[in-house]
Amino acid sequence: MRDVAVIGTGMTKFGSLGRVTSRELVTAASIEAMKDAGIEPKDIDAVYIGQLSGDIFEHQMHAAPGIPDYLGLANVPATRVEAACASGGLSIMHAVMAVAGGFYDLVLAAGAEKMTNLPTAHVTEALSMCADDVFEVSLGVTFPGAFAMMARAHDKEYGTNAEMRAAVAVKNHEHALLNPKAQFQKQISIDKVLNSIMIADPLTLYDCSPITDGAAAAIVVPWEDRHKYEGIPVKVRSFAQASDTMSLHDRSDLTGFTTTKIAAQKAFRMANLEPKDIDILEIHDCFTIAEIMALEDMGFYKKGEGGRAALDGETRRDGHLPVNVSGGLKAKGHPIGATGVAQVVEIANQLRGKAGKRQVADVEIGMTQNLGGSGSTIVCHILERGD
Amino acid sequence: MRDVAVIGTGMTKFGSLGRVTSRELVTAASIEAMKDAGIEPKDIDAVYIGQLSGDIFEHQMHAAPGIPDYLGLANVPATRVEAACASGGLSIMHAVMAVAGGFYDLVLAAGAEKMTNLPTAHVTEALSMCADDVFEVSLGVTFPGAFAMMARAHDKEYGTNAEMRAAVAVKNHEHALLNPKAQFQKQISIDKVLNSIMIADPLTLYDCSPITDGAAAAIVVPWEDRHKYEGIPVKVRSFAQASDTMSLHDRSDLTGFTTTKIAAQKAFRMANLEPKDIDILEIHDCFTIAEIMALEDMGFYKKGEGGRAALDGETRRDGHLPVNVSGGLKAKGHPIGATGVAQVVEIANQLRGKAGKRQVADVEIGMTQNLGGSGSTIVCHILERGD
Amino acid sequence: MDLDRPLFATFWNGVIDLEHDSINRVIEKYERLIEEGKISGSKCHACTRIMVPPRPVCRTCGSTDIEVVEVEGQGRLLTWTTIYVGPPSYENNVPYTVGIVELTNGERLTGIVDIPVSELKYDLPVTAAFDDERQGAARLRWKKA
Amino acid sequence: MDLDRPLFATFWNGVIDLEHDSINRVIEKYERLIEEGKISGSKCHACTRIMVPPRPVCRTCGSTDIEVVEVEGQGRLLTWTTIYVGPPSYENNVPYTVGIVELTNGERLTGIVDIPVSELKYDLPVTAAFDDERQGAARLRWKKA
Ligand SMILES: [Zn+2]
Ligand SMILES: [Zn+2]
Repeated sequence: MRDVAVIGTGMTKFGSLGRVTSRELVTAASIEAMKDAGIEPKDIDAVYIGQLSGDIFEHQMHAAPGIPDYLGLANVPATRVEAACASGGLSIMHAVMAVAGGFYDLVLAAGAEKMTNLPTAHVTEALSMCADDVFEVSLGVTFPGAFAMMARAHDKEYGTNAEMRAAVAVKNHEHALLNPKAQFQKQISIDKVLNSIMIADPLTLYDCSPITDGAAAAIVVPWEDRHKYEGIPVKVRSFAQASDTMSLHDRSDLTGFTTTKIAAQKAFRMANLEPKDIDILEIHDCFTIAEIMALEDMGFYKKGEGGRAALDGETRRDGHLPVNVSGGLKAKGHPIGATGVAQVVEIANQLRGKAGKRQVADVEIGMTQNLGGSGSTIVCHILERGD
Repeated sequence: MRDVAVIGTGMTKFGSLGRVTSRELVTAASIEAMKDAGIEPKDIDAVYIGQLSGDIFEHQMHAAPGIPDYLGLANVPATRVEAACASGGLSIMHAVMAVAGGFYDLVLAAGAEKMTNLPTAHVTEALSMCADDVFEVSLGVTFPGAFAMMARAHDKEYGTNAEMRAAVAVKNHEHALLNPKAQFQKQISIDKVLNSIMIADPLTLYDCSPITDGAAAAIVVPWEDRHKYEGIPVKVRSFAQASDTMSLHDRSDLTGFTTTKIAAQKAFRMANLEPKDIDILEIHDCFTIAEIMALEDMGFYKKGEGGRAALDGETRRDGHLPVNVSGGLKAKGHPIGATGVAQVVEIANQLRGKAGKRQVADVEIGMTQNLGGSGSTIVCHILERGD
Repeated sequence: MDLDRPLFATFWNGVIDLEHDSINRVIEKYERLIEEGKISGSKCHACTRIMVPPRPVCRTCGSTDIEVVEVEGQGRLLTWTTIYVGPPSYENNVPYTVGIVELTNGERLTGIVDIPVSELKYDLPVTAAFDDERQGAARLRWKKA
Repeated sequence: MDLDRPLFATFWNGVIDLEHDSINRVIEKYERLIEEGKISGSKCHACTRIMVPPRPVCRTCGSTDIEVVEVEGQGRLLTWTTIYVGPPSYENNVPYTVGIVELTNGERLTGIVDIPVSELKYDLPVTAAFDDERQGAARLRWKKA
């Protein structure tokens, strides 16, 4: 198994992008990533794309071959991977596996979603389909609803409260102020979160990530080839994927995700690292409670300490463990298929010193956690600044 | 890169299977494959599934983790791959890559679709979404329509005709008579094909594969581990994937698929084999013309000879190159995501001498060709009987 | 397709009579029983565990020797949420509450909670009821025990 | 969602004014021109190739220096089919004919063929026309030249 490097990253503006296809968005993000790496389309050996549902959102399936097509490449293998909101993480992971396994020497890993074509109720319906249709969705369980039930279980067990959750939202919005590609560029307050409309009790509008259009892309090559390309490479220290039951009610613990624990432990083991070695994190904060639970499940905080950490500012950009400096899903936006790729893009850019105004000083090792459905899929990556 | 073996296969009955989820279908096919290999669910390291669209057909996305969940496994990585009707081929290929690359030691590759929930017009709409939505689908181009335009181009260039196409349908229906899991068990005649209702001129109803429910599964392990399991192993000699433009009009040749040529050539090169070395073929005959074009593009016949070959019986089970002995998509049925897996299942069973009444004698090397959209994705595998 | 009516509500009322039907249709069996006002689970004949909802393979021992059997619809409320933004199929029902209930046999099941929000609390005893307006698994409602 | 009306027909009529919009919105540009009864392609400023329909990257030279320009709507019919089973959005139109046309500049484009089937033949000269009943790319129809 070869070591692997990320040598280029790209991302479109995230937001409500109007009349445009996800294919055009991926093309734009890919061009940016290729320019970053100093390569041309013809250098690409294979393409992966993470996408939740072109069919529901864009009346377009079979998204993968559309990408080499639009990049002016013919005949390059192109594969779509889907695991709900973890689709992007699997795109990166399969690109890494394809290079690590020696199958290809330069792979484009992309992710995209074009969600704002549909009204909110229909997006709610589409996202709910990532849970168990028969035993959850048919009974009216929504995606926010599933996380709201977990939030209530977490509150009972650990005394987590709405203010702690709100602190996550406030922090991530504050971070997004420094990210010109983030969907939101506005400061919010804890009061604003607490007093915004209720979506699924106890989660309010500002506990939830928005509906977003956008794409992200990364270029992956063998570590030994890294100096053939421009810029500072980033080494992929590890990758890990784990699954869990589709239905929440089939899991013994409702206060966190066993999947996150397993995927994080696998990622730490493969990299021979521990939580204390991680300088910066991008966490799947589809809802504020998700960031809290992930930090606990990954081993960065004890169970019940994740909410306090946000309230105390420990996970702010200037705290001792910066989390979601990009703005996270919460404020950068959450174009489903793009999210897992955008997390790796942010960590890679931070490690390469290319994060602009939000650059965190002296970060060498970063980690991502990408979640699908109500935690039925988790994908983690650990990245390290290379030489 | 390690050599890889297929050591177990499973498949549900294909047809209109009533009130059942694709998840239950995959579970049934997987149990059959595990029993065939003599393994238990807990032996599985990872799962791949090919599926076109759980969202459109079953109101269920995120199909992958539902499989280990239903197999009573927790936490095993599970990934859905989608490339239209080539989704199943990519499921097999990614399982093979995952084992070949040393990432996992026992992978379940499955594929499934549950299509008969929807009326025909809606299935037509869903399948059309695999072509370019903006420049083809919005103009009323259907999946049969795209192949009909290619058939007409092929007719002009090579004098192929309706009778030759019908001979493909007659042959594959005849083969399916010996396959108890095939959707159709009825003999048809050339006249019946010619006189059935027109779907997209010149393709009639019997030129088209049906709407089908079903699932298939295969168990993939390192070649060096093959004797740990029951039964005769099958060696994966090669795998190959290629893409093409989404729109037919963006391709210079309308009488065949450049993608098929490229994927087949890659597969032959990787296996160090030539067309003359192949004893048995499973070809993506979503439409009769597709089988004709594939046999030409893969190098088994010169351009323009594929139709004559069917008419002359050369590709019958008792001909010198048996093609689609399973009944093919045409008569075995075409549950989209299952198809590419079912092709590998058929070839593996033939090579292992487990094909029941339709067993072809003395077959050692077989090949599959799985097509997505109007040829925007092609996946080929070459398999060989092991020791 | 109409998102207002979830596709999966497309019921099939025919009879499958395949020569060798190896598919354990646990969902259809659950839905047939819920039409009779019964909750069901899968009983493993190898280790006797009953799982709710039913599944085709035993999570405890891996056996596929599974039968769908009726179970008691009594339990306690583990967690719940009141949903204010629902999918189109529930837009006339907002706000509505869903919750996860632990049955007396230790298994858990999600359903609509048909109890005023002010009366909801952790571990509240509940009992299964069935909505005549909906079909299949969507019929389940939790009422006060 | 309603399959009778393809989702992608959801038009967006706003204005994007992003500080750094690096996205080449070739489809929106094509659709804006087709609303004016014009077919368009992408002109590559690096190698001068014009591709129809427009694309964000030149297939010949890989350049992204692409501008959407009007092209002539004249050509010849390469192949066609008459469709008898259509999607719900075309169910009131069956049978209808679609075909691939090679334009005078050598590029190719698919559209509804608005010519009696009995008159269709390979290489028939055709000219672009536009359907006022449909929107966007779906407006294209091929008529006899
Ligand atoms: Zn058991
Ligand atoms: Zn050019």
